[in-house]
Amino acid sequence: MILVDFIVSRFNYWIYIILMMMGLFAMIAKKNLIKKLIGMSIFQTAIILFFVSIGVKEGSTIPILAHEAAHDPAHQQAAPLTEKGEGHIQNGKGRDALRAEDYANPLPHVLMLTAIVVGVATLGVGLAVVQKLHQEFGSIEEPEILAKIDSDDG
Amino acid sequence: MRALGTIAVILTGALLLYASGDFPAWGEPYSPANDSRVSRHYILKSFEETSVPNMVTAVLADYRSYDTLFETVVIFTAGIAIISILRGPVDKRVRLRRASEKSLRQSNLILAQTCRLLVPVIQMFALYVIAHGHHSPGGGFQGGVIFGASLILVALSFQLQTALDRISEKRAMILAGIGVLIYSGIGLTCVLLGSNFLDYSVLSKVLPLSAIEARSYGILGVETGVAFTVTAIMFAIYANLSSHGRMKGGL
Amino acid sequence: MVDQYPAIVLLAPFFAAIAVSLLGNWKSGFCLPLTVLSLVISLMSSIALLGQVAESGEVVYLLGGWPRPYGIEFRVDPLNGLLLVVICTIALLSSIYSIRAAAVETPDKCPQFYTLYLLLVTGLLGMSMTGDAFNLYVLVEVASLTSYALIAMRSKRAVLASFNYIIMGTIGASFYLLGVGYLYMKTGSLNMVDIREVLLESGLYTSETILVAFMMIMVGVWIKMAFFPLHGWLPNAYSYAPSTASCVLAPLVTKVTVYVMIRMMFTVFGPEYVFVYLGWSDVVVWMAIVAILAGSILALAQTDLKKMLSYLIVAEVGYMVGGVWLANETALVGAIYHVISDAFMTLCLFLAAGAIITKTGKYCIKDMEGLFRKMPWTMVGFVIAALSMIGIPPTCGFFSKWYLINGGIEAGNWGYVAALLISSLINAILFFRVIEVAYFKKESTDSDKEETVSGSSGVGEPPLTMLGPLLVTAVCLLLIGIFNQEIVILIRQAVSSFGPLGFIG
Amino acid sequence: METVVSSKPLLATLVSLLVVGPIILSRRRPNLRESWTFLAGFIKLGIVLSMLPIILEGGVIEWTLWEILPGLALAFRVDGLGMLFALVASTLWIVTSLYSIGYMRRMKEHSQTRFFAFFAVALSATLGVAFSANLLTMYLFYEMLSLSTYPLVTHHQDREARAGGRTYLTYLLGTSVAFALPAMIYTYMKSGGSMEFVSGGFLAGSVSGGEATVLLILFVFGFAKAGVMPFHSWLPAAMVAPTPVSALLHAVAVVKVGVFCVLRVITGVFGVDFLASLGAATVIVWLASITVLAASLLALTQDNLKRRLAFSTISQLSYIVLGAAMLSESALTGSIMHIAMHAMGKITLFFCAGAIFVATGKKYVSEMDGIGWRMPFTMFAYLLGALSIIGLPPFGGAWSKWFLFLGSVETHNIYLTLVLAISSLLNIAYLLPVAVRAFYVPPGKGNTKIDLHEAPTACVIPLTLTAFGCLALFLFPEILLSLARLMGEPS
Repeated sequence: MILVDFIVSRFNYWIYIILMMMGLFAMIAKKNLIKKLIGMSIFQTAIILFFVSIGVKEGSTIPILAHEAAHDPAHQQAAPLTEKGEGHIQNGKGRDALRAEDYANPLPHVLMLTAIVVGVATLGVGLAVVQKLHQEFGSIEEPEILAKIDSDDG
Repeated sequence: MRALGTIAVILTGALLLYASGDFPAWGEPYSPANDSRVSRHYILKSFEETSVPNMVTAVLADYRSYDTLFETVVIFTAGIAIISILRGPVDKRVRLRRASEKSLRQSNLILAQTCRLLVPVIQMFALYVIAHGHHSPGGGFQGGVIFGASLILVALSFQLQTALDRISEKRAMILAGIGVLIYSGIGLTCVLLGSNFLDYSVLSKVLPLSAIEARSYGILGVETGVAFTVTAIMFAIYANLSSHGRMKGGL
Repeated sequence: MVDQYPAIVLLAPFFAAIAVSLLGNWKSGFCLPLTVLSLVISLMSSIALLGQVAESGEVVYLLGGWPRPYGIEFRVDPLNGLLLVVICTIALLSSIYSIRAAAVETPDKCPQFYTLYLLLVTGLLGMSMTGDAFNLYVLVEVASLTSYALIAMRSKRAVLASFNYIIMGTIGASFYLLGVGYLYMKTGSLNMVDIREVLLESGLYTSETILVAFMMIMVGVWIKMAFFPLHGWLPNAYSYAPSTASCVLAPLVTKVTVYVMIRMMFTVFGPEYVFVYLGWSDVVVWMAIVAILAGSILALAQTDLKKMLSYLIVAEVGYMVGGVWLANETALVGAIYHVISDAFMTLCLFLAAGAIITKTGKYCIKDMEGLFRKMPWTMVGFVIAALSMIGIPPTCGFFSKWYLINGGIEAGNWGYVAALLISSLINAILFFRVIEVAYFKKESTDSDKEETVSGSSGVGEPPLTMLGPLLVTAVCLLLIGIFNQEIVILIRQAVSSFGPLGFIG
Repeated sequence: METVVSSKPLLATLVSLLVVGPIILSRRRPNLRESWTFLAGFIKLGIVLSMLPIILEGGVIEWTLWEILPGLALAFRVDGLGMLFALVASTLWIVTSLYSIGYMRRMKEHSQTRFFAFFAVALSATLGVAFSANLLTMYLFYEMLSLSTYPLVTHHQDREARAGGRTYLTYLLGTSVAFALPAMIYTYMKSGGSMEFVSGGFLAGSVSGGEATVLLILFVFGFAKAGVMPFHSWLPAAMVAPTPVSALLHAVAVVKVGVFCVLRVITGVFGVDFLASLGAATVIVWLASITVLAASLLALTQDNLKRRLAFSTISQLSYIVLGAAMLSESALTGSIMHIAMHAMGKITLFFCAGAIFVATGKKYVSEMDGIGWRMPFTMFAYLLGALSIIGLPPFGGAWSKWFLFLGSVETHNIYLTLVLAISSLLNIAYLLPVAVRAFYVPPGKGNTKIDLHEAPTACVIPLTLTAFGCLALFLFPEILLSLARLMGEPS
């Protein structure tokens, strides 16, 4: 039972590891260059999944202040920085002040926006390189390209 | 290669599995990462310090705006990289004649009309996403991608040339450069105004705003820059990849 | 102005890159002056910055004005201050060199080439300055993407090499990113100094996550720096790249990655974790020994000049990794000094090789007969670099070997000492093989005919823009050697700030 | 003991380096070019001579450039041993320059400018070694010498030169990097950062007996220019060089730098007393003895005159190493003096070999029948040189042999005395037959008419001078003796 709990409570990590290994295997073992790039994409996505899942908090919402909360003047002076889990000091109007538990951790999202962009950029460059290889060698299979290079040399 | 791949995968996988026993459980609100000083500060203080309700935007374009600047640069680099890779030295670029309106008429009627209807809507939405990044999910990257998609839609439903007539690849690259320049220019303005790079609060010296509002407007400014770059590069990447860098034919 | 030096160092090439991409399409004549000008500005402010750091200690520059750990900061200590100067100098020298070579090798792509070139330099400068673990990843990617493109600009085999580099580079960078993610998960911070504080305060040394984070980051940077046996991408990538690109890639990319490794080991995890808690230094040093020997022996098997030099980089990476992991101050100083001196040595060799290849069009070592007669000054530069690689005083190669061997003996690791000596001997063989061919005339009977043919094609000294940087670099090799004391004092200043290496005694 | 601070040692070293520029610039005017060489030679000799009185009075001259490693400066220091060597090298450079002009012009060699330029660099390096104050400075100039002589050795740039040059560099560079460098670094670490040569050594007490033995062997093999077997093959290989190079460099400068370094290490690094207390030098004694005998035997089998002389040089170098390793005062004096005596004798022999080649194109001993009457001056000089090497009075070699014998007796080692005796007999066996053939065996073919066919005057004058030099050294050995004695004195 404990074991099941252990596994279930961390299922996000299992999934990311499995995805990542699939990607890694494709990157190393596949001979088709496009497949390698697909592997690369899966690999990077797995990492994004991992990062985003760090930032999840049970029962929290997206890290955007609700409109009222944002425009409530009370917030702007009150809500001193509070320590662990004690962020719910009542203010004059009886509404909950900002609580860190209510919002998902924004930082992983920010980081992953960057990682997504990097992934897209790398994939784009990778595809361009494969296209160029296809123009030069007429193939996107690594062994065929290598054979062609050898025959050019010889 | 296969054996090598298997070994690498098994080793890495085992290593990662080994560590995952030590991980906090899924959704744990008090895990070290979620409950850290940094994360709490972002959630609790970002509105106070930047007057942007969307914390992701605040962190992205203000606290970590230097990161985001280089993120934009990565995109920009990718565009230039793809052009420089695909354009062979042998491949003399012929100056393409302006495609006539004929190409528009020639294509499928339903396709053409649907596209005509959709593109403005997509673009409107893109602008909304860019501008509303302060208050809702969105921002320069997301909006830029949507805007780029509208251009790609044109290229897909007509011909690449049709889209290129509207925004040529050269112009796209200039647009991309301008986007990065807007971003970094705002940062440089901060330096010139006597503060550190990308410290938007100092913009209040020249704008009729408080230091905190200045941050918010600074963020809007850089998001616009990001949107320019992303739009242009998305289209440039599509144009290059779909035509093998020859800028004609396409899909 | 004074407190903006870190920003100026980085922003000068950055804005120049944008300007080149915007103006270059309009008039390609702008590219080169802008590049050179920006690098001169960058060099001057990096020197000023180094002076500042040497005088008053670490300089911290808060980007966006946000304090640690909320924002991103530049932290410049003597270690990366030196590295900044090295990067700027090398970038400047190879940009001058590129005037002719770029026009020959990548015609019609002038603006793209220089934009990528400047962005690469920006990325490398950023990598060395940043004090944020995630920001480092972004800049690594900027530097990597530009290098992929610069390598793939040439046709045929360079493209395949570039593809392999993309795959390996992405694996490396992603491993690094994953490691940073693990660190973040346990410490909740991305700032390097902050991570270390949290690690110490929360007693996280025993955590498996931190262990795996460390391993991931190390493997990631090892892939990026081509540490044997993860070096597969490097030789082809560097030898088939356009010579201007390889002149800036080969000296800098691996060295900056070595710096990243040092930064990660000593600033983020801390020597007490790496050496005292983990205590793996013997294993890694033995890996480095294998790397040194394998790199040297593989270099011995090459017939192509640039490929031979590329394999030597693999061996040199072994020197540095070994020196860092020997876990004593002398060796660490030696390794850092070697980062600097090897950057210049590699630059000098690649500049010379590039000049030879552009002038003669020959790649193979055996085709280089009589080069001493045809291009004596180029060969003078080559010989000085070769002597430095072998380790002949008073070139800088001798002194870096001196410190490294000293450190090896201090650590009692005789295998490392032996590996250094063997690799020096192999270097001697390698370079004298080239020098011998270049010094002697062709032996074949139809030499006279060849002579007239090559004479008519006018193989002579390369233009001054190629020769100048080469000779300046050669002189730098001597200066770095002769004034090694001054550099070492700065390095010691940085090393002492890492805290006790806590291994011996 | 008086210490004078003066930049003279630096100047003496640099003079010939500075002249390289003018030599290259005046490459189109050979006469001007050669006059630069002479100018530098005389200035150099002048500076060296001007330092002589201070040294003879027992003083030393020091000059420190700057600290290059912690506690380790690029520094010069002149004492008796260095002075003696510098004196020999700079005197013979002038003589050799004259000889090279005659040789090179007559042979119509190519790239004469390069030849003279690198010759000057090599001389700088030689003086640098002679005057260096610590191991690092010495190592620096040692390597500089190896590299600057490579173009000289391979001057002909043909297949033979390529092979010879390859062996030459492999041995010299390889051993110095593989043996001398680690030994030096280890010494540096053990001595606590000091590598200054002090009479009496600085290693005493900081290394154990085993370490000292290993270090000593590493140094002796590391300075392979000393030609101790099994690292001797570079010297015969270097004989592909033009004769002036063989004469000055491979009889005087390069090889003597090797033994000089060994002497320095034994006296200045370890200290004679320290080595004696450990018995560490025994290995070197036997290595040197074996080299003395084996090289002499090999010399007997050589037909090429220059190669024969090369093996003779190897054997004679080991005398010097042997003398130093015997650790007795007389032997040390003898071995220091042998640097000068052998230099003078051997350079004469090489000059003669070159002169024969210039005049007749003959390289092999077996071709030299009856040549003595065609080239009387040359062959007479050869005879004098050979007798000096063999060690017969009234020639310089007699003195050094005398002290070496004395030393071997002092050490009560009968085998060493035997080794020296046998090798002297072997000297006779391989050197004299050349002269005998030249004078007594009639030329093989009919050509009975004896016509005088000497080498160019520029060749004959130097070899006559050096031959009489051998005589002079016997008659006036005082200066050399007192310089050599300076080293033997306890500090």
